[in-house]
Formats: sequence, structure tokens, C-alpha cells
Amino acid sequence: MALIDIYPIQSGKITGLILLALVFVITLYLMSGGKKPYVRRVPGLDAMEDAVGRSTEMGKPVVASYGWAFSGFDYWTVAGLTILSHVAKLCAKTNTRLLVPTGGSEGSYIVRPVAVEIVKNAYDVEGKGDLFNENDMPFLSGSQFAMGTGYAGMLLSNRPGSMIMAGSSAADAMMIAEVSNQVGAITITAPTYIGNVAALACASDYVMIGEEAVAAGAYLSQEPAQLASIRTQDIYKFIGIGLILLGWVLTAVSSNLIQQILST
Amino acid sequence: MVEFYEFSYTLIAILASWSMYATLYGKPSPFRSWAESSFIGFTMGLNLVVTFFYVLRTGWEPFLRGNWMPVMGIILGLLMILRLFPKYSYISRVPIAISLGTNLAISLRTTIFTGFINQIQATIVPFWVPGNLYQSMLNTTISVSVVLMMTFFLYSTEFKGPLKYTSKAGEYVLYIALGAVFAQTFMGRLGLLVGYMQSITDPAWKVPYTLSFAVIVLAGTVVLDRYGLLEKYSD
Amino acid sequence: MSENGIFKIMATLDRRIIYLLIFILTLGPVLNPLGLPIAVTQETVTYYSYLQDLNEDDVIWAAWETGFSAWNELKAGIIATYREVIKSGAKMVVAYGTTEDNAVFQLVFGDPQQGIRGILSDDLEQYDYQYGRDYIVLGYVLVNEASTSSLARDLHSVVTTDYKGNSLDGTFWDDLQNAGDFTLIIDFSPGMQTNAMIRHWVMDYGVPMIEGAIGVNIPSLMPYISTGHLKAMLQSTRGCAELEYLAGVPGPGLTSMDAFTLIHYVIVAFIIMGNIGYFGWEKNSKQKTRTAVG
Amino acid sequence: MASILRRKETSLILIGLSFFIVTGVYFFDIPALGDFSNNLVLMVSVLNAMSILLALYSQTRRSLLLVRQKAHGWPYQLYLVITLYLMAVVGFIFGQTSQQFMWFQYAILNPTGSVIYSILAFYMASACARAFRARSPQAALLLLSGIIVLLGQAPLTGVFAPFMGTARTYLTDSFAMAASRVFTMSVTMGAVVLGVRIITGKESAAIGFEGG
Repeated sequence: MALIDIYPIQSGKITGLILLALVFVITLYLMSGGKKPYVRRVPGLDAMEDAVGRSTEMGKPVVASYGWAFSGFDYWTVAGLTILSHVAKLCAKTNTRLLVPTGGSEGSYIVRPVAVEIVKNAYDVEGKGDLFNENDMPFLSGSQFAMGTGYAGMLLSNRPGSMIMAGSSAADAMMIAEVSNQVGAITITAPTYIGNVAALACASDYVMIGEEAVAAGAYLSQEPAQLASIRTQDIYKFIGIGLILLGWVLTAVSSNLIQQILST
Repeated sequence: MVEFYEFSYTLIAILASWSMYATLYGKPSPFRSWAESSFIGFTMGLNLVVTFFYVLRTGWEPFLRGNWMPVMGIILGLLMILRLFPKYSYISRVPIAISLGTNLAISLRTTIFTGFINQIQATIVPFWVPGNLYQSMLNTTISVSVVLMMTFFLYSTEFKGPLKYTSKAGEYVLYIALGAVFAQTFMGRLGLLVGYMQSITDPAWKVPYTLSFAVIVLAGTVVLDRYGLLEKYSD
Repeated sequence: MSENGIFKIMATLDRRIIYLLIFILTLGPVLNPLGLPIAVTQETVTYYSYLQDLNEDDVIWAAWETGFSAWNELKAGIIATYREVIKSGAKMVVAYGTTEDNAVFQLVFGDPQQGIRGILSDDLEQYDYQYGRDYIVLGYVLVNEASTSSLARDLHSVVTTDYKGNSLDGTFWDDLQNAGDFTLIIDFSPGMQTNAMIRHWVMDYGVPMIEGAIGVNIPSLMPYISTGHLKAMLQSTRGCAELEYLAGVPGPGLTSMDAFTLIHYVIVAFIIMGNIGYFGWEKNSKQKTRTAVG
Repeated sequence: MASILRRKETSLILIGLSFFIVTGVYFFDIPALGDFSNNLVLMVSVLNAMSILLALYSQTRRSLLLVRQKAHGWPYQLYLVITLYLMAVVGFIFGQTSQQFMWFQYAILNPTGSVIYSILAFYMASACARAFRARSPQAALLLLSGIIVLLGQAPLTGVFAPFMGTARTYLTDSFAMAASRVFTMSVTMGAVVLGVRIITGKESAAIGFEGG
């Protein structure tokens, strides 16, 4: 099916190579360019601010986590940490107690020190460094499900006004969201795979679907690398949409040119 | 007649399963704590043993046949532990770098095809399949839904102009999908529940033990709760 | 006022009642099957046709990745599938994807050397399906994406011995070089190396692959069905029961279908009740439950 | 030597080299590098498997610390460490396919590992009984498709109402599949972009700098 072969590129892999190389080029260009890529403010951010506000009003703590960090500093964890930093700033500003359960995987041993640093820093930025208490960031366990039960236990004993869970999570996120709902906390979650999205959408008050959490993180940090990633992904979505639309038109006139190009 | 081997592990297994189900009581419980620590401890022990044999077969044995590279994996793996000691953590950056670069490469080099290019190819389908109304409906729905939802997941642009409508439509389509996905996910969890219940009730000799252990664990939990001891005796 | 009360109860049903009902409805039919009929779906028919097409010339890469949890969900399908494989006489190379699969495999195939019998031991004897000649077990080799990819490229660089450390020289293993030498991949998995196998075995070598998927993974594996990477999928316990029905050997899958049907109906009943309660009371009350949807 | 290892450039060169060798042989016809690349991947598979030692060390250290501090629930931590090494000793002495080693797996790992996931059936049931309400157009759509698929999934339904089975298949094979496809594409691109960030050194924490 391949349209052309170019030695020494393996047959049928030209398009893949071009698309992969293009990601490098676009991302690097956007990261180094003078103008920061634009990322819109996602509704999830408002939901988070409302949730923290409600906790403050009720005089209850906020529980926020950056996830289980299964493979260390992955895609979701980086976003989760940025969101945690934002929540920490909001809490510091309003003198609301913040609890951060940490742990859950081998990767979490490595991520935790960075998370502590980030939260401490957030308090310092708001000039409330004295309010920061590392004991409010307990390491619950290095094992996934024990972290889940520990997390749920923390919700039961502290009865927070809101619970914000970003970053990578797995099956046990469902249990945590249910317990959170049971104790009456506003529950905001950011599931990372589609089976969990549907389940958590039912158990939570607000659910950040897909890359919303990542986009929220990029928006908050305003870091060129994170903004550029979101922009590059969008460009690829546009490329995808364009190819599909073009494909439809050509299919209608019985041509499979796009299919052939993609198989090249 | 059941062998003692099977009988003994079945009894422990039934006790462990009801202890785990004690989670549903909604409070910390010593039963749950016991089952959970057992789960973590035994799993790690198992992983240690089985992984050791994998490393032995794949890292050490090729070395005996003259291939020195896999054995480097063992050495670098040992250096990785230094990551936990701040003073020497810089040494661990070598294995981390090699592992990251290689893992990224093996996953990215193919995922661009299976996760992107092939998905687009599968979306470019004829809307009308002659003589097959169902397939035509399916093709149309899939293609249109994919495009609509892709516009809903755009973050670097405001939803203005046509995007305002397509993204809204995408949101509706997404919710239809989530309903279906929820049901499928539920089926899986339910299948596991029923399948597991079968394994502690079939063959029939297990039934009395299953039911009596259920009563024991439930009664134990309620009594401990009555005296306020649940929290004290759990972890 | 009393009517309001009923609506309120419907809208704010205690979750403990739901839990209890599910327990009863699971245990009841499992202890005392009702034998309700079931319908067979097209997906399972397609899956079964791949098993029926097997013959003695085929070489199967059998990935056992379930661990215990997915084993309990998919056991009916696993037993039915491998019974068909044994019947067909196709050669089979077994690889594990989790550390628990040694135990799971032994439940099904037993261990002839140690004299341990498994669920399929009778079939093994009936069709004279022997270890070493007809099937070999590599053990835990699908450890991570790197090992899955290495195996695809060069089987012998990764392992030369079986799961007990015995040499594989002189068996059909000698004739196999890379993924391309297999005619079918059968994978039962909660998602361990499934994607890696799609990427490195199916994508690169074009080996047909059929999958027994746990419910949670059905949606995320669906796209690979329509791209043709996966040829057929057995969907959770329901698909497994249908396979038992098609193969004509009733087992744990079919007996579990009663509980399956009843609980599904009860959940729908709860949802409808909740909505009646919502429109009758909650919509106009102050105690609205909050959720992400709506 | 130490000063070279401490430099970020060293890490980036190693990442870049291994990345480009392994991707290179895939896209280009470079026979000279083929074997080396295969061996590199195999080596990394061993290296990744070794990361279990990291978990083992961390878990043991943490548990023993809690025991020494007599923290709340410390007997469970002691028990955990004992079971961990008991299991390992049994495995190493009797072998990984021995009946002794299997006994613990059937007695403990089968029930705990299965029940921990099956509990989610209960949570999902109570969540959907609470959340599946026709509060808004979106929620109504979720409710409707959820109910149709749940009904169609019940094996009995298809016997007396075959159209429900068809409706279910239509919903799962079209909408759910499309959503899943969009997710797959998003996650794929997310992974590629993160890869770019790591290779170019923008994610220092991921390669062991800051806090490591």
C-alpha cells in the first residue's frame, strides 16, 4: 500500500517518522519562541477555587493529592503537582488547613520530597511559611491499595470540606471518591483512563476529563514547556481532524489517497 | 474427600476474603488491616522471588554464554538503589537515563502508529455501506463522534465560531459514551465479584465455612464497633 | 406529606441496603443456579471461529497475564479457550505476564511432573497433549514493555530454558525465531502487556491476536478491534459464558450468569427509583445531591 | 568521574543516545546497530525488573521505622515485614513452582487480590444509583445510554428483547469506541510530547535532578 519507499527508511514507516519528528520540531519551536502559547482557562480551575472557598467557609480542611505517581514524574503527576501548588496557595491565602496524602507506588518515594518542597514554597510565596506543617503531608504507604485505604481513612477521620485528587490514579480512586462523597466533601477528581472517567464522573462533584487537568496545570504554571505541550497536542488534534475530513471527502469520490499516505 | 492441602488454604482464603470485605463497613477494621498487610507482604515476597528468577535467566545466563550486555542490566539495577541516598544519588542518574531513553524509544516508535496514525485510518470509513444499514449507522456515528469529541478536547483555543457548536455537541456525545463505558466497567467488576464468590462456594463443601466466616467477621466488626475498638486495633 | 416521604426515601437510599442486596443476589444464584437462558453476541462468535480454525500446524503464543483477580473474572473463558486449543492439537508456548500466573496456570494445567492435577488434566490425557512435545512454558517473561519487545525480535536471546530451568533444546522451540513464527496470539489480561504486544508483536510482525478482556479494559481496547490489531475480543464474564455455550461445555461462566442478570436488573431498578425520587422530591428540595454529571 | 556524572549534560547525552539508537534501527535500515539495539532493550528489561529492589528497600525501611517508633498500628507493619521475607524464603528454598510456595498464593493472594477489585462493584453500584439522575441534558444522555447498555448486558435481556442487545452493541461499538479512540490519541500525543520534554531536559525531576 505504501506510495513510495525512500532508502534507508523502512518501508511503510515514512509518515510515522515524519509525524514523530514534527512533534520535536513543533514543541521545541513553541518552547523557545518569544511568545508564550495560549492555553485557555478550564472550568476545573473555578471548581477548585469554589471547593477551597467552601472549606474555608465551613472551617474544614482541604484534602488534595497529586496522585499515586506510578512511574515517577509522568505526564499526569507533573500536572498534579502544579495543581497541588495552586491549591496550597489558595489554602495559605485563606488560612485553610491543607492535608496532602502521599505515597501509593514505587515512584511515589521519589516524587514525595519534591511535593513537600512545592507545598512549602507555596506557603512561603503567600507569606504564611509558619503555617506549613509537614505532618499534614503523611506518607501513607508505598503500595497502591494501602494508599487507597489510608487515604479513605484520612477522609473519614478529618471530614474535609473538599477533596481534590489530580495526577495518576487507578481503580481505588473510585473507593476514595465514594468515601469522600459519604463524608460530604466536595469531590474533584481527574481520572486518567476512560473506564475510570465514567465511574468517577458519577462519584465526584466535578471531574476533569482527559487532559483538562494537564491544561489546568499548564495554565497555572505558565511554564513554556507545559504550555508548548498543550499547544502541540492541539496542533496534532487539528492535523487528525483535517486528515479525517479530507479522508471523508476523498472516500466519497472513491479515492483512498489519505489511507495510502498514512500507510507510507 | 478433600485433601488437607486444599482444605487448609481454602479456610484461610475464606477468612481473608471476608476480612477484606469488611472495608464495606465504612470504618477502619483490624480484619481489613490484617488482610491488607498480608496482601502487601506476600505480594512483595512473591514478586521478589519470581523477578529474581527472571533476572537470573535473562541477565545472568546470557553472560555465561558470552553475551555481556544483559548482565550490565543487573549492575545498573543495583546502582539504581542509590537514588534513595541523597549523597550518592547522582550515580543513579546513569541507569535512570539509559532506562528512560530506551523505554521512551520502544514505546514512542510504535505508539505513533497504533495510537495515532492507525486510529485516524480507522476513522476514515465510508458513511454508506451498500446493503448494510447497521454498518452505515455505525460508521457514521463513529466518524462524526470522533471529530466532535476531538474539538471538545482542545485547550489552546477559545470555543468561538463553529468550535462553539462542535465542542458542545462533542460534550453531549461524550456523555452518551460515558454512560456506555460505565456499564461496561461495572460489568467487569461484577464479573469479578460473582466469579470470586463462585470460587469460595464451589464445590459445595466450602459453603458452610464461607457462611460461618461471614457471620464471624461481621459479628466481630459490629462488636468491636460497639465498644469503640475498631480504630484502636486497626492500622 | 407521606408521599413526599416515599420520594425522599427513594432519592436518598442508604448505600448499605444496596451493598446488602448485591451480596444476597450474588450468593443466592451462585449457590442455587436458576438456569436462566442467555443470548450469544456476535463478538463471541467471531472469537470462537478463531479457535475452531486451529489445527496441528498452528503455533500459539499463549499470554497468561491475568494474575488472580482477572483469573476470577475470566476463568470460564480461559478454561473453554484452552480446552479448544488442546482439542485442536496446535502447538503452544505459554508466557506469564504477572508473578501470580505460575499459580494460575497450575490450577488449569496442573503439573504432570509433580503429579498435580488441574482443571484440564482430563482433556490433556484424552487428547494426549504433552509437555515438551505439544506445549512449553516459558514462565514469567512478559515483565515489561522492554522484555515483550525483545521477545518479539529474538526469542532465543531472552530465554533458552523453560520455567523450571530445564533446557528447551530439541523441542519445537528450536524452530521458532521471532514473533513472526507464531500463527496466533491468545491473551487473557487485565492490561499488563496487552498494549505492548499490540505494538511489538501485532504491529511489527502482523500476528493475529485475540483477547480475553476484563470489563474495565473493554472500552480502551475497542479501538484496536476496529483498526484490526485485535481480531476478536471476549468481553468479560459475559463473553466467557457465551463461549462455554458455543463450545457446548457448561462451566463456571454459565452458572454465574443468573447473578449477573439479576444484579444488572436491580441496578437499573435502583436508578429508576432514584430518578422517581429526584423528580418527586429532591428537585424541589434544598438537600440536592451533587455530582459531576448535571 | 563524579563531577561528570553530576552534570545534567551527561544524563541528557545518555538519554539521547539510547533513544536515538533504539528508534533509529526501527525507522532506518541500519544492520550494524540491530544487535546492539536488541541487547540494549534486553538490558533495560533486566534493569527495570531490578527496580523491585527499590520498593523492597523502601518498604522494609519504612515498616521497621514505624515499628521502632511504636506508631499506631505498628504490629501490622512488623507482620508485613515478616510475611514478606517468609514468602521470599519459602520461594528460594522450595522453588517457585513448589506446592509450599503455591499454598501461600492460594491462601492469601487469591482472595485479597480478587476481593480488593471486586469491592469496586459495590461502590460503582451505589455511585450510579446516586448520580444517574436526569438533572441536565448531559446527565439525561448518560443515564439513558447507561441504562440501555446495562439492560442489554444482562444475558437474559437478549433472549426476550433482541433489539436491546443490538442497541447495546450499537452504543458500545460506536459512541464508547469513539470516545476511547479520542482518549487513545490524546494519551499517545501526550506521551510523545512528554518524551520530547524529557529528551530536551525540560523535566529535570524525571531524570533524577531536584529532590532526588
